[in-house]
Amino acid sequence: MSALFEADRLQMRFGNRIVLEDITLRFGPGELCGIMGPNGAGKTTCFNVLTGRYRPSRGQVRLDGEDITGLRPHEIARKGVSRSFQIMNLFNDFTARDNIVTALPGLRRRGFDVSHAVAANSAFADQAEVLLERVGLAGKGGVLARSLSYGDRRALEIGVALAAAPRILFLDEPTSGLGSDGTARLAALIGSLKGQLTIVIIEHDMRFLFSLADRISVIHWGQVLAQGTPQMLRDNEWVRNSNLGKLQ
Amino acid sequence: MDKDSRDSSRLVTPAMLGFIVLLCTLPLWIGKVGLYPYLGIEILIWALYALSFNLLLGYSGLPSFGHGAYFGIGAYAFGLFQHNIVPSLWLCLMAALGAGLVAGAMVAAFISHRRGIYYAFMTIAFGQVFWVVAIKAHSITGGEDGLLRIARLPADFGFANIDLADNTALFYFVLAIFALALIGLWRLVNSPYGRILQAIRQNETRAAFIGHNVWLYKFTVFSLSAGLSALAGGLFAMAQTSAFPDVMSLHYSGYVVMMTLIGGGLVSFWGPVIGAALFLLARDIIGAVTTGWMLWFGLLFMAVVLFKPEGVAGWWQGLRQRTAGMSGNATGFARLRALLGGRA
Amino acid sequence: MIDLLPHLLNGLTLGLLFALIALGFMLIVGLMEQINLAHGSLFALGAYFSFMLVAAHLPLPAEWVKAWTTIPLGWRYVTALVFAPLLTALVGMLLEFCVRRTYGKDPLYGLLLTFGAAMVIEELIRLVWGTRDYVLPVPQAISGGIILWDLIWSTYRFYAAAFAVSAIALVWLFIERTPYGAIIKAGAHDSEIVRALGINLTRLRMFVFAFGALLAAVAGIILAPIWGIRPHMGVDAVVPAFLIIVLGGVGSFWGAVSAGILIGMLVGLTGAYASEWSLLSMYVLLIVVVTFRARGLFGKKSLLEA
Amino acid sequence: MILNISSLDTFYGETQALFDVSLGVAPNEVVALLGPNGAGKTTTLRSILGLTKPRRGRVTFDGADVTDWPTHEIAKAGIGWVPDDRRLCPTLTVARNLAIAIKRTRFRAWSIKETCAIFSPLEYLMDREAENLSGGEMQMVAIARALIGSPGLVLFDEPSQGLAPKIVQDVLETIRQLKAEGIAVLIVEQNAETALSVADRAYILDLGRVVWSGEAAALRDDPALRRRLLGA
Amino acid sequence: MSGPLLRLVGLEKTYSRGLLRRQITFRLKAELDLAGRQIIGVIGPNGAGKTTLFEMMTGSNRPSAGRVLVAGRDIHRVKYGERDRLAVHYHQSYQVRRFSKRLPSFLMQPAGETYPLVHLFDEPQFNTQDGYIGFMLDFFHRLRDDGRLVVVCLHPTARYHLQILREICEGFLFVSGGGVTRHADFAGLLVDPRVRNYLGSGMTQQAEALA
Amino acid sequence: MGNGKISRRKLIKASAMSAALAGTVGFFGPFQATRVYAQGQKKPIKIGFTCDASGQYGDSGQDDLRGAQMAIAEFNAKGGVLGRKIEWITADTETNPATGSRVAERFITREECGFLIGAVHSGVANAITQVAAKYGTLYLNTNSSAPSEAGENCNRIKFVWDGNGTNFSKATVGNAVKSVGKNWILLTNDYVWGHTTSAATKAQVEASGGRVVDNLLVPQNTRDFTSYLLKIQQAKPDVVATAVGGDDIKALRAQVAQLKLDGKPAWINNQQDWPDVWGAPDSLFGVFGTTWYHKLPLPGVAEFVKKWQAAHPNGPIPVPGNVSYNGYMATRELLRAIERAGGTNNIKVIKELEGLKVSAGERMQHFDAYMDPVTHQMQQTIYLARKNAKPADKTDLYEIISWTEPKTAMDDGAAAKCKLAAYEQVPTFEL
Repeated sequence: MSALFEADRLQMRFGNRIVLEDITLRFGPGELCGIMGPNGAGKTTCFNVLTGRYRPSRGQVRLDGEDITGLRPHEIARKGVSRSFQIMNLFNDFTARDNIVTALPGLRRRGFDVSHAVAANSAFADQAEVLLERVGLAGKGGVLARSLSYGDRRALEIGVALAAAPRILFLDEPTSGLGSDGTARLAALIGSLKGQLTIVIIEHDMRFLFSLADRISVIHWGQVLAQGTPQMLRDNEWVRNSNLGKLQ
Repeated sequence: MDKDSRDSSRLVTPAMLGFIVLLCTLPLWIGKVGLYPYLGIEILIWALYALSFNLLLGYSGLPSFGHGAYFGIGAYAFGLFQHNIVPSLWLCLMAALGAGLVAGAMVAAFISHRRGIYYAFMTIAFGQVFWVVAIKAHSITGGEDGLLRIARLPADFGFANIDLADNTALFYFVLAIFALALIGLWRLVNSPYGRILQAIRQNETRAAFIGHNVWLYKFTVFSLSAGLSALAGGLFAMAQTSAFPDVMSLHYSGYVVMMTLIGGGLVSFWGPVIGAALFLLARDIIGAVTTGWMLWFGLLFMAVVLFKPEGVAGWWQGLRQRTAGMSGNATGFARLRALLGGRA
Repeated sequence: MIDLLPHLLNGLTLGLLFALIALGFMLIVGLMEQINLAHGSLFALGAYFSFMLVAAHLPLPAEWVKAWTTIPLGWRYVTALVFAPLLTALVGMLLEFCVRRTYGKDPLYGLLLTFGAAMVIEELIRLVWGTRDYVLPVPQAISGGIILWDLIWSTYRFYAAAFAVSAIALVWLFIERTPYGAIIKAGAHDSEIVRALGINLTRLRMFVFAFGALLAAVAGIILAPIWGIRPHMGVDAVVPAFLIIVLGGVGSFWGAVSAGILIGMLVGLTGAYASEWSLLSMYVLLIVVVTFRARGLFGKKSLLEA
Repeated sequence: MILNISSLDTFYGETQALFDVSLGVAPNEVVALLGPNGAGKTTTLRSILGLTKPRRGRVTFDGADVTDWPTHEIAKAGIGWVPDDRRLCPTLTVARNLAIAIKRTRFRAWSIKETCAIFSPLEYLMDREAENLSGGEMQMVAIARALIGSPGLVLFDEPSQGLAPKIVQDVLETIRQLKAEGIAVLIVEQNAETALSVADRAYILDLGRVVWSGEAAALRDDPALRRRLLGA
Repeated sequence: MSGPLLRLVGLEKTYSRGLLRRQITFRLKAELDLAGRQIIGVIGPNGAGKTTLFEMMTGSNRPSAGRVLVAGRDIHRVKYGERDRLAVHYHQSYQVRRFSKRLPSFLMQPAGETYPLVHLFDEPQFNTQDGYIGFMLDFFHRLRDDGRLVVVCLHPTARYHLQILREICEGFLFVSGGGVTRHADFAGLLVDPRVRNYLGSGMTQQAEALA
Repeated sequence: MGNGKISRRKLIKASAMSAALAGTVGFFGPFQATRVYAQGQKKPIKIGFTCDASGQYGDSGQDDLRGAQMAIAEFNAKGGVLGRKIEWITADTETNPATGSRVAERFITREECGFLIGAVHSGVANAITQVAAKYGTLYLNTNSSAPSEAGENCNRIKFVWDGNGTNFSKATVGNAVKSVGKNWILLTNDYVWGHTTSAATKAQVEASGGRVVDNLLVPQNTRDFTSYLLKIQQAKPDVVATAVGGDDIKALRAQVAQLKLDGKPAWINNQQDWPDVWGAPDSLFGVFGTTWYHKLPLPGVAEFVKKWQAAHPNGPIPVPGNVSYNGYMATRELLRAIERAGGTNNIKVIKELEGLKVSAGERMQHFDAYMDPVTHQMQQTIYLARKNAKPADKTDLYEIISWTEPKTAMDDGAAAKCKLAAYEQVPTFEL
């Protein structure tokens, strides 16, 4: 399977401190990949390097064979890489609809266009409505992002990431802070997206991850400790003896 | 479509139209309420300045605390162009706008990767540099004595040539430019460009990760704001028939921040206009009674920062919402917080 | 070289005075992450309070004032040096009471609030003492000149520089050697643990703010005989203080001291050799330094940046 | 019960970290709070101290409802805290780190000397800056600091982390001594074995909820139960 | 590759204080040769200098005397930015220390490697509940099988710590009293009275049961 | 052209014609037309005082006002001018040109003042002049002593009442070169007033056979002069001539006094304004110029001081100084000029003022004074003073050491620089 997105031997240091040592990852088209690891293992830093927030000290990131290492976040985003954030990063003073509209590639392309008002463009509103419905926020388009419930905000977070029409979507702990109902709703949402685009998820909730992911990478000390299907990972003896092994 | 989005897609909103029509009648009654036409000119100019400043503070969340520099640069550019190159109104105004754009772009190139307090620090430092240069370069700017004998050039429309020496005529001319700027800015803030600026204010990181070139937006909006401030400065030079360095000082740069905040620039397009009018009227009216008017204005400003960062416009909005049975908003605090960039 | 020496020495003393001005500002920025733009106004207040005491312009019954003037100037000066900063510290506490509401919010709040406060204090000064300027009388012992290398040097400047050095040293000792200093330092580093150790952070912050105000006032008293006392002297103080902090790096004690000396040297030398540039030089230095070192010379990452 | 928390719901911003957590600690009692990474153990301690105010539920300590007290008042009522990341002020010496913690409460006052007697290396570390200590040394200082504040209840967050086995025994011994003196101890550990060796009772948290509570001995002596609840 | 992968030659580090009368407050000496393709366990009391030793091995803390050779290269003469290509130190986040640099990087040697030869794990957190231990141990083995030298420093405070050490380590270092003692195997380790003292009675018993 | 009415009519006609010729559209007719008021004869005459109450020259501005008020009170006491009462208003110009412009606009357009009085800061004075010129309103610059005020920035509607830098230089320099020494250093505030003043001094020094060793430029807002003082000490000049103003001179004075440098070299300070001196009498040093002193041994001075003190019993300054004196003199001469002109027609009043001659007695100075019709500057006696070693009372700070005739002190370069607009170009009015 040819990889859509590849990270090749990434290393990232902040001063003396090595956060990523040697990360090699491959995500195929339509794959749903999970990334797990203990706290402070470098998962989020890994996302940040993959999506251009930081430039890696060494190594290469490729999208569809094209080297995108060291490009700035907006350049990478424009190539079809989208992400959500662990700590929610919404436009709080915008309505849910406006949050989505702001991320539409159509708006981005007309970023320096001042000849017309956003509100006058019904195509934007229509696209936003479709996306809102897709993430389960139909009818809530007019609510300020800050006034949405927590679960809705999580959904909107994904909606904004989706609005950029990505080829690959990185989700950083999408279930954090959600109760079991919220997690189930999110699992359904992500499940519905599966296969349509490549999705990479950092997750602490193992049940969630193991039930959804095609492949999982375990990251610790800035390295990929293990990689494989959920079943393969569960075969580890220590895993079987731990909480993780008791999942099912 | 609700009223807000209907308004935002309009080129001219009913409120704007009403406001401009009201202003058109101003020379007829301003004397009757104890004021004078020149004050009207000054309010319009400062409102234009505050509006362009609010493009940064309110819309993009960029705290520029040395903005007087560009206002001053515009004034000098207007005068110098008139004295040394061509005494044509249109070209002089273009020169003011251009000088502001260039100076703004120069500074923006240095600071557009920053945000929050450090952004503020750098804008202050650059503002001071321009101010010092304006005082020092007295062979060009006239230093403290100011650049004098700037003429109120006639407005040449080709078919007609209107003399602007009279305050009322100048008032209508400034009003025309103000109205154009008002319409332009309204369209700007509601266009995709303005939308993205607001997104950057609320969350710079997210804006970058959905593909917007944050640096470029910050750069362009700073330049644009500096350019428009300079245009206002050019009009000010025309109103005063001279240009002085004082408006470039830290104090005056602070005044425009005060106007914008007190008026409610953080939550409303109209905030800076309200603030500028309030500031200048208070100065004229209270200033006639006591020389310590700044004391009261300073206290008002402190109270606004502490209790009502949404300013007058926010207070008005809250009042309207309360009467409409909605809960008051607390977005001013959130917006002020968002000025630092995303640490909501 | 021989010509240069006096200017270097002058730059150094000037720098020490700048550092003294910045000291209180630095303390509040470093320990509370609050930009106190009213620092200059507190500086001015210190000067005015001391003038009131030294020159016996007191709002008291005439006979009391008369009795006060019989006390020798030296003693009045010393009294002023003690009480004027304390009075200013009270004002500082009052200010902190307002600023308190902005903790945990964007530092921009504090900046705007103290900008307003600066304006209010300056206007109050105008209201109370008028716009005219005053000269702070100083005791005989520290006025006059000393002849050194064929040049007359102002005794007061040596006194002021020595005072600045000892004030810097005292503040340093206070922070480094006393339990209060330890609490302040720990509080700046990690406010949570300090609270969990049973220390009242609200009081601590008020104390630090008052202490910063006190230092501003001390600087005001020391600078008053050199700069003169006038309502807008605050602006003359807060701008360099602000520059020094940004240049030295927010939160760095020695950063502030060395930036103060650096700016003093620069202003002193440009004053002597390229006088028309002396005012501009410090801004240019700041822009150059901050362009290459975003956090100033010795700055650490702080809350103030996002 | 000297400490009683009931039905605590705690949030970080919008994220709920504790769901309806209740527990109690009696004087002369050591209670262990166990659970995997991210279960909410540290959050529980923060809620007790008022560092992260619970949105719902009450915390009472020593007979007073301290839920709405400011943190320093709660600490002054007699709660000592050994945070998991030690949180010493790096630029202060050990002696000064300890000095700022001295406070009077209604409980017994520990002297610096006494704490040095527990951790013998402390004596030599007194004038070292905290940033130059090794992890284990920092941990000793952090524990000593909590004791110096004359606590009636000590909250230990991962006390064994980074300590040599012998020192861990010393810490456990200290905990027993505290208990003997009538001081309550709440100990958070990932290393269940260590905690259970001193604990009287235990609570197990998972995903912000109490999933099990009971006698520590039950967990200690029943490997199957332990395995079921805690793994390995 | 000839010879041992990691050589500590006359390595010594002293810290002292006092301006006039220098008083040595800390001293650590080490003379060691360690081959690649093995996992070494390191134990020792708090403050004995394990972290300092690791820092010297990775070239971040300059020794007072002696040299650290990784694959024959003196790591302290390798460019600062490339030292981690020879030896890398995985430490806990709150222990980051800064060290001064003496020479500019361009005067130094390149590392000549792309992936570190020596991996030093400083107190890795082993949590039995989340199941990551298995992946970690697999990883150690993978590194070893790849010819690298893996050094794991751990305070065995629970039974399974001892188990892990016994299971994966092919040699032990005991850092204590200013020196480094080498033990070939787990049983040998337990013979050392200083080690027994370090472990305390409880842990010693458990260790003996395992051995 | 003696008749203002004719000129006005002519003007309107001319502008209307030119408008027609150019095919332009005037929105609102030439304002001259709107500014003609056929008012009743008994309407009060209104004067606007553009005096700083805050900012750098707040004190001076208020002292200026005190003198002017006294003049008005005198006239009102005897029934006003031409039977019309005199009203006055004031507003704070904040030592700020932008505010000055606005206040001037307000006074002229809103308050319908035909006459503006007051200025200390040359920037503010220029701003007001520009506004006043637009309306033809008369403006009396009482206390701004930049030579440019009566030079390149002169105006038909503006009259300057203070002695300027050049006057003072001319009065002091020649004498000092002869009696003190030939090596001079100039200490110059780095802005227009400083530069023009220093240039005048330099010319005088060189003309008298002296040599300017160095000209040290002091940026405005310099608070610390030590580096300049060190340079001066190193250069060892005979005389230091300063052109340092405002707050800066106060700081400089304090520092020179501190250093006890006030003995040698000799210091020549251009001018010292009384409100500045009153705050800091201890730091007076060197030789300096003034136009008036309240203890001049001339007839009328003592009475004037008494009257002034009666009018302002609790003022911050106990005696009138040169600033208050200038305010008084300017206002009095304006009112007299209106009286002579027989009305408030601005052109007529301008012409009266241009021909103004004031006897020494009226002026309370040693020599007769006159208004220079070419530069619109009052040519008057220039006094040299130094600190009084044996003061008679608390206010006796000066020792007047010499006085110079107006002719000698006159700035002969000014006439060439000053281009007054023709009367026809001045909008006329009668209020």
